[in-house]
Amino acid sequence: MEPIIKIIKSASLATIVDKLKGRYPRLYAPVKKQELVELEVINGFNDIAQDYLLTTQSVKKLAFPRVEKILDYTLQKGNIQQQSPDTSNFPETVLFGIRPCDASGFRSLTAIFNGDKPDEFYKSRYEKLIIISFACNKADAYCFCTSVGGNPGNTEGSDIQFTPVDNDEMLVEILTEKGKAVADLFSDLLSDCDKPVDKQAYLANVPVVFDVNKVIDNTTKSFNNEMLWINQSLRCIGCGACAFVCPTCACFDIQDEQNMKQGARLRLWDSCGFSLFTLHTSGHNPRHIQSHRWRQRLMHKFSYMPEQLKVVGCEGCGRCSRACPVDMNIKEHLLQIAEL
Amino acid sequence: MSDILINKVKQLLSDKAIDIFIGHGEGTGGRIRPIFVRTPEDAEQLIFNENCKQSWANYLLKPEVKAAGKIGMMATKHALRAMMQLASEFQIKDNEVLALYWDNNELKSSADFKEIEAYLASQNHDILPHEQEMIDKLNAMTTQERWDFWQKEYEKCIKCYACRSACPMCYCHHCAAEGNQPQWIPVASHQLGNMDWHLMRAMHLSGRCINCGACAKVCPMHIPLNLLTYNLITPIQQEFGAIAGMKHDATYALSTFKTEDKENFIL
Amino acid sequence: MARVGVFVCHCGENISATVDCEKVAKESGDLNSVVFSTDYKYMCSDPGQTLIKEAIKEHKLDRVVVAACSPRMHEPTFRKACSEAGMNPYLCEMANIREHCSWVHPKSEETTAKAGDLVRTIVEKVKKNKPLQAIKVPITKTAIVIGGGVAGIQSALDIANCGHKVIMVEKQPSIGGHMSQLSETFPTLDCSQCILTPRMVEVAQHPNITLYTYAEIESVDGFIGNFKVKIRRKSKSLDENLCTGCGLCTTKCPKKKIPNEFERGLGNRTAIYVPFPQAVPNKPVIDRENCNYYQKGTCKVCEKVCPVQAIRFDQEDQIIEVEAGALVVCTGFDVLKPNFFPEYGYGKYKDVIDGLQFERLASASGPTKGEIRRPSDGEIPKKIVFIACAGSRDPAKGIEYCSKICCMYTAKHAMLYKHKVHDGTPYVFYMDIRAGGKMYEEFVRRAIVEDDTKYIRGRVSTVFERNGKLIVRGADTLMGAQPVEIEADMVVLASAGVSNPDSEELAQRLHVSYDAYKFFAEAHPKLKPVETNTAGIFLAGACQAPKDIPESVAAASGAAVKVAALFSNSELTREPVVAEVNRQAPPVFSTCTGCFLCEKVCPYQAIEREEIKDRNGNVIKTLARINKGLCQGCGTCVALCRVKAIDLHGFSNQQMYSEVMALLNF
Amino acid sequence: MENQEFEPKIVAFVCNWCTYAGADLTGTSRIKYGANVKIIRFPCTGRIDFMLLMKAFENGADGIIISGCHPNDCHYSTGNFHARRRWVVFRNLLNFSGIDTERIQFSWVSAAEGFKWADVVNNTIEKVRALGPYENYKKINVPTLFAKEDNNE
Repeated sequence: MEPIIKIIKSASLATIVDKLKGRYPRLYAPVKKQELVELEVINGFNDIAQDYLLTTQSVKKLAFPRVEKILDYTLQKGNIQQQSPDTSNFPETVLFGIRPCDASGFRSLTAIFNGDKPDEFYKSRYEKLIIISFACNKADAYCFCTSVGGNPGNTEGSDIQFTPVDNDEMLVEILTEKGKAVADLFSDLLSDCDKPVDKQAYLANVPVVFDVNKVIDNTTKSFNNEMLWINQSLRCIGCGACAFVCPTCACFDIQDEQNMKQGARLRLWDSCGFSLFTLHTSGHNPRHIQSHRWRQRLMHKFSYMPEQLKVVGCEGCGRCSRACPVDMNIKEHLLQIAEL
Repeated sequence: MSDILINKVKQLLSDKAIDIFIGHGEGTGGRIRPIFVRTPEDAEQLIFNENCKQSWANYLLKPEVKAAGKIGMMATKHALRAMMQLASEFQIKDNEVLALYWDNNELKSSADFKEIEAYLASQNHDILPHEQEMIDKLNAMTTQERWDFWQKEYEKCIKCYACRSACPMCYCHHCAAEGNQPQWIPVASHQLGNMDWHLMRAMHLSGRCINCGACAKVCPMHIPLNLLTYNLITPIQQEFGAIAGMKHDATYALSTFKTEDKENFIL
Repeated sequence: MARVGVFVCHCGENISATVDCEKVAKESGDLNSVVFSTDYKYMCSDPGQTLIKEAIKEHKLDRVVVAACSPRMHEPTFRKACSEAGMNPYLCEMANIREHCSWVHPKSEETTAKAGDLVRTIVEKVKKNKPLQAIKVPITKTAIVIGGGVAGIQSALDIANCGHKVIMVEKQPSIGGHMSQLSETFPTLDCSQCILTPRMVEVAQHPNITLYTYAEIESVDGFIGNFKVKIRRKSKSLDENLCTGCGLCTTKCPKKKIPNEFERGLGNRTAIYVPFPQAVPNKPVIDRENCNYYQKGTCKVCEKVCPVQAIRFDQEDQIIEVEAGALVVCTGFDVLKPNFFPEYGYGKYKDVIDGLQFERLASASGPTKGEIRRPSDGEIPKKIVFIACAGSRDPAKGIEYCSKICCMYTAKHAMLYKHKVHDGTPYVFYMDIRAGGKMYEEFVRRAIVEDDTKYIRGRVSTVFERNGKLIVRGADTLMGAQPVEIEADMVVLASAGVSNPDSEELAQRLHVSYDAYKFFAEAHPKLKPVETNTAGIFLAGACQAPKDIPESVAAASGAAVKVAALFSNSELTREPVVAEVNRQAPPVFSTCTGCFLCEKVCPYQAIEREEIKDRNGNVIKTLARINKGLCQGCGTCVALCRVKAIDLHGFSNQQMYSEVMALLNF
Repeated sequence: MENQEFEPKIVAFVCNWCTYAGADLTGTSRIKYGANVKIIRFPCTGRIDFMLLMKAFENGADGIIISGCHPNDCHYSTGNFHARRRWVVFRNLLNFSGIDTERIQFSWVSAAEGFKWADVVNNTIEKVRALGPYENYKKINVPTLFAKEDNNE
């Protein structure tokens, strides 16, 4: 639908949150927890972090949880009962105050999960999400959304987007029908936008550092450039921090947890950075060293996904770089590849 | 300090005394990152200042680094202790790794375990005051309060295993957490899976932890994991007289015993 | 999928009295993988075992759980039965529903439920059992006999006569033990020396026996069939090969007033000495603590007089290492220390002596040449009081047991006394007379009737001196606890037999168990009386508990047979409960990291290093490997291994984990 | 039902040579003890993996008994000494993590101590009964026990 543009007083945000909370008990917003900013169910406006760049973890956990039960079973002799969780009953969930790069990240996840045959769990959860994003008015050295096709005011994936503008006012973009229905809850607080607002002027400045098409081309060509990958990943310690905070990483593991009488089949986050990710039962590991795993990570996002799913598997949020224990800055590495 | 270091490394590399040097470099936004120097020219990127407290000992066993040839390393006190502990577990040999370290503003280099041991013996290895304070604070709590404290921390864990990857002592190529015959530790990053993992790790590090703090520093969820292993350092020292990483030929505290070991808790 | 059979035993009514066995069997049938379950009156009986064997065949069982008594009792029985039915015996496990359930809980729903829990737990364990093959280890056909008393002598001769090599290690300068100190022996009154000495000589001359006297066990490593034993040969300060045993040195030695241990202090010896005239070997040793040369630096008289220059003052202890397949421990006993009885005046009054001292007085080769003369003045005592149970059966003194031999030797002493001092009167204070044994009761009767020994049933409360007489005050409980006072010339205490002072240390060195009194513990009090819990180490004689000569000899022969049986094969079959370090295909080879923290934890030094090499011989990895011959299966390394690279057959990680899960989840 | 006394679930990890045999002797001597203690047999206390203790609590044990040979009596001569050291450390860790070490009873029970075994068991039952069910573990979110509503995230 054609976006509806409105203006709202920043002071009204608390009222909006109250109204949303009244209608949607599962209202998630960034919450400050010591060093972390986490997306959590809030009780009221005061719970929301006042000053944050991004949540530490991405929002993907709301559609692709860390631990997702996909099957229940009971074990009785000669009688094994199975039951899948009812995916039609996931509650409606509002994500309030997330960033544009998070909202647009669902594009990659949707391409992966719903590509050929929709993944029931992901699909049902994602459909129940109402995404109210806040455009970014600041960025840091790790941000590079503009280099991968995004921008601080990107509305893709959002149902409503708020952008702080002058005079304690916020620009409200109602982007989807879903967004419109939600905005009706606080339509009394919205005023018409009498003059055109230059949204761009209020957004953070995120310079473009590389040409993403160059990255795509060069990555694809560099599969056999062993030294490139070794040198880039020499300091990689092979943890899963980057994959787990990434809004688009979608690899998972399936595990059964059971005791003698019952069990559950779980879908769990996994990471291609782990040495055991590709380990065969035979003992053979096709990606036996970390550089191969690092190559896989970049190839997947910048070669395979663009080729097969027609999306770049990166939103430029920079979370992986921030979370990396050894300061592997992906922006640097991509720039190096672009300049090959 | 950086200049002295750079010149030394340049010389070592041009003399072919080492093939690769692991040192501290400038990272993003003031962070320190490990850098790997293979040529005298690249040595210019090395820095050393008061922020360079990180130990890079966990790279000593990384296959790609080992494949580069003879390793030199800018070693903090903790990195040296990690080397000694690794040596006592037969993971590195005498004269295998050339360690550079500052001794009273003098840059020393040694690959000799005896020399390194002598240096370590002259240093203080206590955990930091604020860490001890935190441990004391936790120990002053009731059992239930401690349980609640840790459950809250474990809940944050996403099982990225950065703690394991950063730890110089977590070098097992097939961690018990990945053993599935039986599945000791639930793979899932749920409350139980997280708690099991952290307790197991702490137990496996008991008597081996060299209190470098890497596990906590790298945790993207800021869980104070180091407290779990640090808390065991004092009792192990007091009860068994053992400190990890001081001697290359030390006997592991839990590989041995004394007939008079404490048993006041046993009926 | 495993096919498990569950067999619930009633054990007559031992189990079924409190556990509903039928219900346990029926409910076990509902467990996953259980394809057959039944209950039966006596599973261990022939028909019971047949029932199991037939069920294995009929229901194609590949796992068996017998819910019955303790596996320590019948595990071998049922494993054998399963094996006979064509199943791997190690796929059979037992659930202990008798000792750990029916006998310790009242008849109730809970007791039945617990039995069910135990069965379920073992069913889950057995599902993870793997077929195991018994381990074969070679046997060194040499036995070490520790102790050269009558038991050691008997054992050594029996083993040697079977054609096997024996090494005898005796702590004292001569073999013979306590029996060589005795005058005559009950119930036949034959001379102890006369019957023992020829056997001592036989030991010394036997081509299969190597005798080390004045020697002790330094350490024992290894395991059944393959022990490595270090023996310390204490310096005798003598070249035994040169010494002819002429005895000149012992007569010339200036230190002549050293209390003679063999005579229990009733006689003296020199610093260089042979403990007794019939000693084997009959060659002297220098007691360095009492030797002028060693203490003061001058003397060397013995060296000067020795016609063959056999004295070696600079001789040092020698440690020799020997390999052996079995050990027989015959270290004997000790007699309770005299300071134990302040109320009896031992040590205070010279004429209060113990039984062994009396033996020396009565011995023809003793300090009095066999005449009963009291130590204080050499007078012949006219009245002797023998006090039985001096220390024994006295919980207040910490010795609850009966020393068993005292009743008999006290009767013998009374008899010997009467035979030598016809006008003397022997009194015996006793608690009970225990004379079970061939001709024993008759012997005691003879002492009472023929030799007129006055037996008074009652305890002696005190012994004190009055006008040169020893006043023994006690009570006659057969006369209504009437006080009795006897003016005696000598008092003989039948002191309790106790374990040797160093028995605990030796037990720890040998890795064998010992009881609260520090006597060595047999593997089973009835059925394995000469075995210890450590395979390949056997016991005989009074090191287990006080024993008389026939018993010691019988046990010694029993132990010898065990050794001979062990040596009858060239290989030994061992339980395959051993640890193993996993091995995988390259490039992993094993999950073992080669940290070798396990190396020091192993009590048996069973963990070795294996180098994995590439084609060019370069070492790729160094891994731990378990020596199956040395491993005893304690599993301490398994629990220590961080990566779980080591596992223990029979008690594997999977098995133990399954047990915990099964026990708690239902 | 509500008035009924709480019957704790207690798992006993014991070595084969001393405590298991001691418990056999308790049986042979017909000494009674509570039926809520169930024994798992290990070759040696040295074999007892601390992970198994964690699993026991996780799977609903309210208390744990660990028992083996007295010092110097180990069938394998030193397994119990090694185990003892591990327990010193493990107890410390558990305590620091807020796990109630009061619920774990360590003891030495020899093959001759049938009475002691019954005492250890009965005292532990009493102690754990007084402490009540181990609720902390029962409250932990385990997927197999996830409630019907959506707990995932």
